[in-house]
Amino acid sequence: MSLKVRPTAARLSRQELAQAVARDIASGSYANLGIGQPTMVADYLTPEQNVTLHTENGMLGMGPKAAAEQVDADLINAGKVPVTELPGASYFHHADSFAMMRGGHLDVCVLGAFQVSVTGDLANWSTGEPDAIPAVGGAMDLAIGAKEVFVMMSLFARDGTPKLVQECTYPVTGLSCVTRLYTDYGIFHIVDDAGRRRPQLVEAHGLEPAEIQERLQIDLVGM
Amino acid sequence: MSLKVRPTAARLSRQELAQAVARDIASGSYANLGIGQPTMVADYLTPEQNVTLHTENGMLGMGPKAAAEQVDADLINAGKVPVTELPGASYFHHADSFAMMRGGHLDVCVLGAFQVSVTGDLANWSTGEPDAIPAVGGAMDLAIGAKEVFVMMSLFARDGTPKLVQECTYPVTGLSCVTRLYTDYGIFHIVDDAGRRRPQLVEAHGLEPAEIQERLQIDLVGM
Amino acid sequence: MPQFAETAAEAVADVTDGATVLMGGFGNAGQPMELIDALLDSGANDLTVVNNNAGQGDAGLALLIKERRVKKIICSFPRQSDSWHFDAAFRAGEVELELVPQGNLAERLRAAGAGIGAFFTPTGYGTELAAGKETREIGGRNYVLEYPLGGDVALIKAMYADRAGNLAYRKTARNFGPVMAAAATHTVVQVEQLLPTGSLDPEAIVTPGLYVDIVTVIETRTPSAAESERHPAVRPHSQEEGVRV
Amino acid sequence: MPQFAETAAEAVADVTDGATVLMGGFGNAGQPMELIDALLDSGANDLTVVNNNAGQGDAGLALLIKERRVKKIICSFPRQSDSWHFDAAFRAGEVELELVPQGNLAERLRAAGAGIGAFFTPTGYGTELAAGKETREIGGRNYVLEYPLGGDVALIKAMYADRAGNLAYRKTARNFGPVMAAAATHTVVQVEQLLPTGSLDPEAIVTPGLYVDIVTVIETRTPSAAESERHPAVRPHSQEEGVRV
Repeated sequence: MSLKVRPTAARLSRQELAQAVARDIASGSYANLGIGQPTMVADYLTPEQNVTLHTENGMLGMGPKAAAEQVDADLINAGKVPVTELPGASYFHHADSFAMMRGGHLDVCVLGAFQVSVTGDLANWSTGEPDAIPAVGGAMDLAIGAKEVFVMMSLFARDGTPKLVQECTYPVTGLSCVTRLYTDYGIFHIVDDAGRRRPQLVEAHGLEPAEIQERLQIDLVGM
Repeated sequence: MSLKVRPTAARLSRQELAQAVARDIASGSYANLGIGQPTMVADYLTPEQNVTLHTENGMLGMGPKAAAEQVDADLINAGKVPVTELPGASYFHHADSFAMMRGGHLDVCVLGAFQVSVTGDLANWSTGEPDAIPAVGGAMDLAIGAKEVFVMMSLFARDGTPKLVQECTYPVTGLSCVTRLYTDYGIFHIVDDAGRRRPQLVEAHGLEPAEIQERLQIDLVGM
Repeated sequence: MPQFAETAAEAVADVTDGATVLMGGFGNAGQPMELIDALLDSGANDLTVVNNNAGQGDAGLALLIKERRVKKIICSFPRQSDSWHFDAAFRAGEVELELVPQGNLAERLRAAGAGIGAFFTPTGYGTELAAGKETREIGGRNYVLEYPLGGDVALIKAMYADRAGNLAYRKTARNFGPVMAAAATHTVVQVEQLLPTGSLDPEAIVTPGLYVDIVTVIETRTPSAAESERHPAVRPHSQEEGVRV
Repeated sequence: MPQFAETAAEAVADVTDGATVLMGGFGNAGQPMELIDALLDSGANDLTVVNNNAGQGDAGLALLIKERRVKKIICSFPRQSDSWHFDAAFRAGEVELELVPQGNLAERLRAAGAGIGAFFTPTGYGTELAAGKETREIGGRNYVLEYPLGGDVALIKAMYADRAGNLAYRKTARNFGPVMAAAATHTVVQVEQLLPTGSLDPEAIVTPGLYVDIVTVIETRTPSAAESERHPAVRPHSQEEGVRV
């Protein structure tokens, strides 16, 4: 399948990226938004989308960040930020919460990443530096714990090296788990291409598709 | 260790047997009483014993059988008999209920049996007849699911053959799980005897200990 | 987000021939009798049914078996005084039986819902029901490897649902409902009462709405029994506003 | 049946040197801070601690680590902006770390409480954290074998207990409490309020009393905050009779 992708003039800002992810979350979904950039997606979900947010520390139906007068020390999200409760919410313990993820009951999970490979391997928990103190939290559970895993990241590191790579050089969080990749320069779906998972560019921003492919030095589906 | 066991004049009635089991359940215990004869044990537990009853269909703090005007179709025990709820009761689902048993959180479970072996193997779920329709229910979970497993049964079958046996001939429910055996002619503890589990007669009723050993044709500890 | 069906027939309309159907209930408590009756009427055939028992009397699952619509039953306790339809079908070799200890049944359902690939359980070790299964000694204890048991559809019964599909049960009628709701691809629930979203207390919800696909209201208790009772999951005053689909 | 301790010091008095201690809480929510402080005062040494994190700031678990009383920590997320005491102990090679993905941590605790010998989980497959572990492909998916994680003692926090030891939690402070209570040989709970038996609704109890060994009352919320709130687990009017140990 070949797709004509026409680039927009400029790459997406972080806000536009969050907006693009929010737009692609199906109406009525149950979703988990990871810590950091993915949290911003909540700001662009519309009431009509009726998306229910899960937080892995034991809640469905999480509302927005708590205003100063709403802060309740017993009501926090996975990033330990005070949040609020929406009508229809429910609480459960940690084993039930991760069973919900591992069992594939969430429709979508949105995560940040250091690297994503062409087959959808995700690296987002460790830079592998020898003296770093390791920490994983729920990253590995989130990576495999939803029907769809959307990743948000910049397409290139500060030094210009691609973060969508043939094979991850950072320690992986999960294998073949990413289904969509949202970046400043383009949006990719990881699709099955003749029995092999490969990225397909579905939107380009600020760069021609051919330029993206050239800078990434990887094969994109249909190009 | 040798114990002088003086027999009483007559073997125990079913009521006396239930009473003996009730007496041996430690104060403050959490207990599961199996279907059939073990259910009678509840009648002899005293309020001072403060024993909390578990029923594997999802309840702790089960009260006595419901009187006619108390019958509630949503409140039954594992034998599907309407029961009542005591203060301090709690409800939970089937996986949590059997986790409670399997995890060893009940202090004692009382069961009936076809046969018990000298090492505490239990046979109580199937007579092994080829045309019988098999059914196991919670028997295998109960057998391994408490710190102590007390068995109540007659010591001899109607044809006089012993039911405390060298090795079970009926299909087993669980291996090395019985800790005490309550029968009409005597009470046995299955104890560790030089690294091997073996029954010790601790009470005799209506028969001399030597007669019991002779009729059973098994070795009893200290005899 | 759940859908709401007007009738039990509509609620089970998507059950296809050959489906694996998880049926809640222990005895009559929590048994979704009206959904099972609707499944009988639907004509769905070649079913694999998971239930604690194998039907009782001349109702529900027993009738499905009588009509030879069940090719296989996975349960812990088929033999009962009034399980004559199962007994007849089984003796005739017309229904396959997989006998599972009750706690392994519950844990296999839980594993299916929780994404566990398999687990080692001590229950059944050394017995006929573990014959041929993989075993292992771990920490001095013997275990049997058991696999998850998922379903295409779950038919369960709860006391209350809200519009977000959250469920609360009543007493021992809770039994297999929560694990089956999580173990099935498609979960259909009959409830006594449907309440507006926000009426069920988040602390007392037992099955969160994400496990629920279809809700239908079927009153089986007398309205006075249902309404005179204070259930902790129902927030005060929300019951009067209870809606009926 | 639980015992009731007058003070946090009395509640943790039985924790011995070398014990494995499960500590509830996620961030500050549900963290049994007063019990941990009492453990610090108790002098218990060579502890293995299971918690989601590895201490924050200059309080609780962080101080236990600072004092080198923790020989090993099993957690999912040790590195935080204010985990300086752990960071220092770790870099000095004075505390051992077992890093476990959060969901595997919760499931391993659950397995310990539920008598499961081991389980296959997809989480972590193919990563460094599964290096050297047994793996298996089941139904086309890859899994890692993980073992139960039990404790000698659990220190947890709940909102309410009744005299039978039944517990109810509050919002996301529930987190690890219920699984740790079941996973430990000896469970110590600090609660905001202790109520007479029968005050907690059987439908809304989260941790049944059989998992609880010692309860102590430590008020950490302002009384008005605790009392103005309607918690569904507390039956109406039972709160006024609330007893204090």
